[in-house]
Amino acid sequence: MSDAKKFLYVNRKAPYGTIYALESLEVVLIAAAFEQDVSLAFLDDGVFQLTRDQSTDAIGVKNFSPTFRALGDYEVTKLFVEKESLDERGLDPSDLQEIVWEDEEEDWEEKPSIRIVSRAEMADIMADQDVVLSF
Amino acid sequence: MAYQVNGSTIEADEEGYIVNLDDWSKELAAEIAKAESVEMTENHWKVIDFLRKYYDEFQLAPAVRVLVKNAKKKLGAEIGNSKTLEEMFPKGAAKQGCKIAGLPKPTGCV
Amino acid sequence: MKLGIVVSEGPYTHQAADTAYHFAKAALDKGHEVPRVFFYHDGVNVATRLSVPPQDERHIQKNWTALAAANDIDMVVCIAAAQRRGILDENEAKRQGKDASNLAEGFRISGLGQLIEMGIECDRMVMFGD
Amino acid sequence: MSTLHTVNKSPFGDGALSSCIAHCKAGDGVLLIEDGVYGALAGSAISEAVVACSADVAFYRLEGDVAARGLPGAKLIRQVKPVGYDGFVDLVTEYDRTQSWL
Repeated sequence: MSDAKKFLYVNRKAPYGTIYALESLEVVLIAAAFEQDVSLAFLDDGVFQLTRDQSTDAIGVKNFSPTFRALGDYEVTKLFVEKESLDERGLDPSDLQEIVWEDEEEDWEEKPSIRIVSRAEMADIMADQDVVLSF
Repeated sequence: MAYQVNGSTIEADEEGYIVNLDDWSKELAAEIAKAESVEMTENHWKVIDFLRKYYDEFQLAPAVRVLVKNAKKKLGAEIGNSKTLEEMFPKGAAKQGCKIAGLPKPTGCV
Repeated sequence: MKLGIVVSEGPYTHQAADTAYHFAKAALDKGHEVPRVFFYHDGVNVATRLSVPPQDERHIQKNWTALAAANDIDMVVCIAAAQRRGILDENEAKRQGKDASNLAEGFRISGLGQLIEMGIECDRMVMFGD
Repeated sequence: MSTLHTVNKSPFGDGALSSCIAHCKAGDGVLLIEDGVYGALAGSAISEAVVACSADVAFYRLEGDVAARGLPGAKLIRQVKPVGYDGFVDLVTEYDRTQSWL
């Protein structure tokens, strides 16, 4: 992994109103095959992508929120969510769906993929990347 | 193109993927497999069942390496290895498996 | 330096495809390489050859086609995004059973892997969108 | 290791510039392009935040976009420096990475 680049996928938009969230997820699923160091950032309205209980039957649009739970299978295990963005929107980490990955090295122990970080930590994460893609 | 199942016609695209995912049934899967020259064994059905459950849970047809990894865990190493899966589905376990399982056509993204 | 460019918004509605074009030109003028431009989201609509803007407006697709031809730029249109929005080359039109194709010269349809590859191989990547 | 941020939306209808400023680090650069150039207006609701941030972050405005929108030079924040497309390219190469606040 030493020559792997660090890729950060920045999600700042809410789902369904526009297609960016869905097409961002499609990029991440493909990116996972390239053995780079992949992280996802959710801030501003992007935190709305991860809320529980999304049900799209009435709007006739595909519900892609369950797909986030498959990311662990794709070895995408770092989903950074900004605490201030949640706070500003009256959300709490418990309003987000649970997303886990199985650690092969620890007997497939399930570990949380969502990591709540402060705005300052998010800035550090952004500054630590080789490539930043925004959606 | 189309498949005939129990006297009804099921619409499919040029490559044999069914157009309406709700049309899927085991009888239809058997017809698709026949058209693909895949002889369905018990193990084939296990993989098809796994693919449908995976799609139900995640709204996603798994990439082939994810299929192999999960099949190993859920169905055992005997089926869950890329060599066996390739032999079972010569045109690609993810691609051909998904076609028979009635999942969306992969967009061919990589 | 190798500069990769992503255009992720549609032409005419949004300025992104224009800004990206001026940026690419300026980069090439300065002697940098622009090996690839990747079109995603509504950005794939830049690649239709059926666009007919009024004569007193810029022709975004033709500008890109000319720039790419003169500078050997690989212009890649994301297949998944293109299929949703009805941008097809001849092969795809046949594969999908459609009666026409509309991909302009100089563009090619390929997968998202080309975007990741560009990120790996370029020294910098710049995204233009909304 | 520093970042060039690009912002292409007016700060008066969108939070991109505020969010960008909140995530900038000392030594970073912020380039205002397209409708983002409205963020260069002095005496606006956001100009104080821009001026305060410009103490350790370099601000730039894409001149073509400023001219297209008829923003009077006298009304622009003096710390936001003008660049052309060639200057845009230089900034991209001088900073280690580019992050677009789309």
